[in-house]
Amino acid sequence: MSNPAHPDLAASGRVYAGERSRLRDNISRFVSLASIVALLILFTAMNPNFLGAPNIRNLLTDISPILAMSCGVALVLLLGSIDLSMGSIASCSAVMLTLLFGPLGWWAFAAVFLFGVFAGLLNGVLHAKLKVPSFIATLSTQSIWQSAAYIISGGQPLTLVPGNWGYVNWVRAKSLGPLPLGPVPPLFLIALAVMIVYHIYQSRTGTGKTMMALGANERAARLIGLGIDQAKIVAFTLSGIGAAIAGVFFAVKLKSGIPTVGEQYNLIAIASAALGGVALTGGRGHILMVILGVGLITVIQNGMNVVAVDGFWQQIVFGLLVLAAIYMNSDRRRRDLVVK
Amino acid sequence: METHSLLFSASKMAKRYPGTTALNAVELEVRPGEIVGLVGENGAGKSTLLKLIMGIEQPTEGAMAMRGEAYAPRTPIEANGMGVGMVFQEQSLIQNLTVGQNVFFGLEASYVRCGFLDKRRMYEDTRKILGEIGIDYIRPDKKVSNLDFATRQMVEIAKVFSVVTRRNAGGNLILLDEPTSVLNRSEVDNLFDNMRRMAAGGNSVIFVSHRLDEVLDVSDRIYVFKDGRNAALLDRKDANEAILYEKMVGKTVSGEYYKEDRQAVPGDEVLLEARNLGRRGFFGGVNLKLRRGEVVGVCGSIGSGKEDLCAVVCGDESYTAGELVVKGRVERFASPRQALKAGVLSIPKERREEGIIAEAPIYENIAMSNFRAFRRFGCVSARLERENARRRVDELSIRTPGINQSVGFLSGGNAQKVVFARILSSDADVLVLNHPTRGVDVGAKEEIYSLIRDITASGKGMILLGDTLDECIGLASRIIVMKDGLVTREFDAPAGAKPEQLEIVKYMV
Amino acid sequence: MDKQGYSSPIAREFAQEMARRNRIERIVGLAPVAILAFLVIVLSLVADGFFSLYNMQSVLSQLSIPLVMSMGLTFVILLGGTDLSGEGLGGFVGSIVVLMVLNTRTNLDWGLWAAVIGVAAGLMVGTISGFIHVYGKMPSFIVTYAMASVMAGFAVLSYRGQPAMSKYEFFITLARGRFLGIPYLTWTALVIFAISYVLQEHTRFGSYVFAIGDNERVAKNTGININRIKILVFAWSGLCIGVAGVLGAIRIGRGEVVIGTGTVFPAITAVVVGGTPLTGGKGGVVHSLIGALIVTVINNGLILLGVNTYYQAAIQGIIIITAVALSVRRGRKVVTK
Amino acid sequence: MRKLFSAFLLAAFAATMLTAAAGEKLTIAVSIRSMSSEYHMQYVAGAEAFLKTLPPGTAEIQVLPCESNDDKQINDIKALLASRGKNVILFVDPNNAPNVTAIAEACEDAEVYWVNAWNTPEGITPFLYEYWVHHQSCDGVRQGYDIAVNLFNSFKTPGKGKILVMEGMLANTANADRMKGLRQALAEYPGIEVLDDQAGDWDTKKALNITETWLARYNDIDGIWCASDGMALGIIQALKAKGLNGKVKATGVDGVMDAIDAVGAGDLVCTIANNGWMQGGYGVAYAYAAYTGKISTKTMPARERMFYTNGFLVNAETLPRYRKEFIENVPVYDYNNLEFPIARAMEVE
Repeated sequence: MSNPAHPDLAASGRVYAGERSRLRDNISRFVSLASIVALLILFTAMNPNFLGAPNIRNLLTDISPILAMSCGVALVLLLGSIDLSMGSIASCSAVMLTLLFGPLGWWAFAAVFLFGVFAGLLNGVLHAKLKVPSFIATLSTQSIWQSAAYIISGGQPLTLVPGNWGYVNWVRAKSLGPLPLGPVPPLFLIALAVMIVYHIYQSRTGTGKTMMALGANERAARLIGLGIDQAKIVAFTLSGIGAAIAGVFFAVKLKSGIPTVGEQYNLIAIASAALGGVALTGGRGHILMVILGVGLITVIQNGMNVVAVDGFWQQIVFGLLVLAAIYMNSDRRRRDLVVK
Repeated sequence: METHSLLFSASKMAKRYPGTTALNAVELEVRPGEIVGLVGENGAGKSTLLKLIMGIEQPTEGAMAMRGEAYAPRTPIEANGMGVGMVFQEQSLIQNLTVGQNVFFGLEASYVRCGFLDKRRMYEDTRKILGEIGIDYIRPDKKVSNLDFATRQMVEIAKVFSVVTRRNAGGNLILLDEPTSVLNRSEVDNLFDNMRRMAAGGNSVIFVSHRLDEVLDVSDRIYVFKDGRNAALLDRKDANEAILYEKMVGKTVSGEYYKEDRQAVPGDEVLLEARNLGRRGFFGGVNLKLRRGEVVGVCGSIGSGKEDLCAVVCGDESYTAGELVVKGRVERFASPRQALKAGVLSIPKERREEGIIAEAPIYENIAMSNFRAFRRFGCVSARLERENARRRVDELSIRTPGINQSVGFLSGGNAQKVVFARILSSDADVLVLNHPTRGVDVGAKEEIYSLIRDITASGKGMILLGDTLDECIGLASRIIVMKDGLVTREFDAPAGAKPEQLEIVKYMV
Repeated sequence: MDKQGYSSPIAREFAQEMARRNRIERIVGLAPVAILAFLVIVLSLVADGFFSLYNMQSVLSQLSIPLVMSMGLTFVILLGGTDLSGEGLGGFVGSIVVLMVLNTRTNLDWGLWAAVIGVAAGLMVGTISGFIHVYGKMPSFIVTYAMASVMAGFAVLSYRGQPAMSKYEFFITLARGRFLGIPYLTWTALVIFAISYVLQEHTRFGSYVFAIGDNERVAKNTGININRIKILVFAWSGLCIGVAGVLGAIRIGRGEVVIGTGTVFPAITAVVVGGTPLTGGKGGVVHSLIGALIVTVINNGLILLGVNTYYQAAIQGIIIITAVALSVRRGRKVVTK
Repeated sequence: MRKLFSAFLLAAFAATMLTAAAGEKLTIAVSIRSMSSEYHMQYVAGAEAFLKTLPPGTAEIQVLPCESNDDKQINDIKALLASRGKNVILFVDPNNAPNVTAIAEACEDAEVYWVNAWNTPEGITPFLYEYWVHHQSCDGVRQGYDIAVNLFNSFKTPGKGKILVMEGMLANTANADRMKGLRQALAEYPGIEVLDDQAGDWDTKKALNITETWLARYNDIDGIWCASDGMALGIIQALKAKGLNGKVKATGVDGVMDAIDAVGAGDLVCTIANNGWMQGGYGVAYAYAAYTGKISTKTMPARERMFYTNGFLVNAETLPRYRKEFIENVPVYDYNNLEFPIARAMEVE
């Protein structure tokens, strides 16, 4: 806060009332699991095919791009910051991938990955070094990458020419070499890998732990000797990579490079991370739990089609279910928690 | 001005925090129209008593009375209602509101007509209130953020005065906690005139300050506090600085308490040297050498610049003059992280705000300053962290249900030990301790002192800002005294030939 | 004691240092005005027709909706929160208002009452959002995001895919008419600005919002009812979105959900570029007026210069990030989230 | 436990919103951009008209709005296919052409008959897929060309003048086709000078803002080529504010009711009624015919699998005829005559 105003008052407000073991933290995680289970039961009751193998495959495919983005933005949310540029980075990546298959072949994936690194790095440097609020920094880079997507694609939605389908047919593979995958699509395995890598990085490396620490108390993290700017830049870079991977998923899944494909996913990814228990004010949250938030939103969207929610009511039901899920997830026990 | 009935009285006041006793059986009486001075070392319980009177915190024991009736406020607003107002050390004005809005914050009811605030009338009344303490040159419509520190302090005093005298002009109690630290001479004189005018109007003032000359100048009676107890009550006419020092300081605690016998003889290798170090506006001309195994104590009152010196050494602030040499290399730290790389690490003063990550578990907090030491195949291994944590918890006898416990839940003393465990787990060899035993129970204090001895014995150097003068003398082998940003005196304090507190205090205050 | 009565040279340096920091703070505070002036000057030189009377009037009428939205958002951001509900709520109010006046679809003709009901609906939804945010202890970002989706659904439901065209004479004159050269829509926006200014400067509510934004615990300890103030802030934001929805419907003469889409983020940008940081406590409605002008002038200028459509978004982003980067306090210890 | 109970309660609340429960009944799915697009809702009305011709209770209609989100469109379709087994037929207006491949593959896997309207990428045709009954489209390029020519000829000196170009959503297939048509027209009319080209994102208020700014810069404009009715209505609002409606000509596409009225009022030179009712109705009819085996994709003639439908160019002259044929008496289509909608076969280059 701008003025410390008699710390005695502030300090007395911050006393942690009573015993708050880490278990109570976990209860809120199981709540989002409980709400998913409740919805699964309900939707299956209404239409048994909901849990049929094809729809499980659909659910897991739909989860993949949002999961890649949500894990990225979850790291940024841990800092207490926000990343609004994921949508455009994903769109730009989808367009690039479609174009680069021709000249680079399999290396196109690497090139798009590097683009994700660069885009995330730019956000991190603008925020950490120039001290521009992350809301504005990422909102501005969103419009920059949106323009880039238009320019690269020449204003046309790009089709992946059949000649290059070879690079993307693995998406529909039903087995990983000898191992039959059943309903699990390859995209989901990659998304899971991203989640696990991001979780390990956040929980088991110095920079990763710094992200959580500085989100909880940046002043203390600085004095403890943690690398604040480095952690911020890496968090935004990983978020950029997550967005690029989501862009690759869109391109590979839709066999197209559409410059506006990722536009709507900024807020969905942030809502998913929040539903997964990541606090928007930073310092609280668990990467592995983000899949619960993403799963919940995907189950809602998919379920509404399976049980034929009337077209006019879909947006209303979606909003109400997100509100209910967040209500059950919010931490109402700590009286002194300031919720902005 | 002797009137028999007391305006305010507090008897057998006690305040115990888990593990520490801040106040113990304290008596205080204030007659109407009287200015009572309150002096004592840091941590003597002065601020705690004011907080109890203001209703910010509730006493563990004891009773208070205001104008003869029982008085137990639960919030500052209740206290204001009963005619008790306080000016805080750190200002509580809202930066973005104007002076008038601040003075009448929360009390605008009488100026509101059908929802709209009659600002003109409010500002007129503000000008009158400011006039009452002689600062009506301040424009009521000016934003507080555009005022300098001293003016803000005067506005805060005017506000408290207006709140307190709202119901009845006389018979109120105004508490001033270190109001003069940012004022210059003319402003201090103006403040004293106002205090005297308030007293003349039948109100009473409790004036807390570390500047004994000021207290002597304005108070009718002076209470001296020591370690949360009444140490002395002196009338103005039979009090002078020497007596006050002597009462404040009381008997020097035996050397054994500070483990004086284990005070290491400093090695000759100079770990850190400050050559004419200074930071514009905060301190200047500091020369000090820190050798291996040596503890250099820095003494001084609030605003003497000692805290800013610590901030510069540990890389939290930059310096604008002189040189800081660490292990022979001139360093200019951009952040505490760079300082840590050069082997300099600090224990901050505000433990909860600056020393620990409250939500993180103990084992993570302990490892936070030195992740590299717990790395296995590129990752920080939780097992190594936990092992180290278990070892440190036993070593420092930290009382905790388990090492997974969030540090936010530990008592003050145990949390401080976690910070020490973090320092020990890092390979820093120059430690900057900023009030390491502040708000820690007596038992934990002793453990920390022997811990400090172990650390110096292992060859690390320490710059220590003692919680009390006594602590500084007891632990340090060299003492530097600072006042208003400048070094006023240096003392050698080898084991067995410790300087007297009296001598040092002369240069401090 | 030196001549000015300071106890030591260090204390005098400290006073000078504080004075210097205050000066910088005030200069940085004026950055948005300088940026607006810079943009207007450059555009009037480079883009022909920028300073023409007609373009000024079209800038003023294009300013009306972002300005009204930013008025409500200013108070929300001063609290340190966010309000995304405009994306759906604006469209909802616009749609139901057109359905209630003389229009091509329904046979209702309630005249100005329709606008009053619309704005009241906005106020109600804003209050509900505030209530859920405060008593549900849920982040305002997520509550208003979900509310935007709900209200967008109700907007489309109101006209079931067949947007109505308004034939209400008074709305048509409002859309085109001018008074003293300033379009009626802009007058409405300026009225909302005036009300917001009075709310901010001349009511207790205004100073309490600043206090809560500055340090919520200090405000709580001075005994003000924080929850009530927060709900009032979201109610006012809902009302402003309602007004923006009505203005949107009047301007395009049709009631459809698109009235609200894409209005929230430019409004938030206007507030932040104007000088109200997202952490709250500083800034105000006057700053947001300047911010709204900056955002509108940028859009207007880019079109006047005939900039290629692909590059417009990028240029807009670069200008905004430069504007904010100029007016940000750097300091070592400054924590920007 | 309280939380788990409230979770279940909430889910039950969501259930009350639902209408049709699943069953063997045939589902006619219509996948469109959004429920708030008047033209796309004409598809739904057409499908409902076809539904009336079937014995009651054989099928019900489910609309899949994708809110211009390409990924959501494919997800919604796949969710539907996975939940309805075989008894579903699908009418799709793809949000962008390149997504057709993924939709085709999904329907092929689910063995569900579907029809596609408007956009398909080069080289991706129904002939490659057994379950893709047909691809119908108005000729977006020709429509862009037709409205341009109509606009140019409406000028004081036909074929000569200055125009402004209001595009739709950048990098959107429908927009790209119509722009291609405009460029062809511009090549044939050298006398036409394009002053500026902006994108209105199919959004009425954005088109209005852009036009207001244009009018401040250019004062000798003859016409504004506009890619959709929605944006055209915004342009007309701006022109009316300056009293230029009628003098500065404008065009639109989609045949939205308010645009038809604008042509009548002389504010709009022309629009093209793509007759969503016919497209939706016959599209679903074809899919239903394939579903019931009346027709087979293997034996259908090429012209029935890829054909253009006629848009109805509505301008001052043709307006009375359009009103008579489509508004006074809503056309009743004989859905058994599947040849009716085919204007001409689409030659596969």
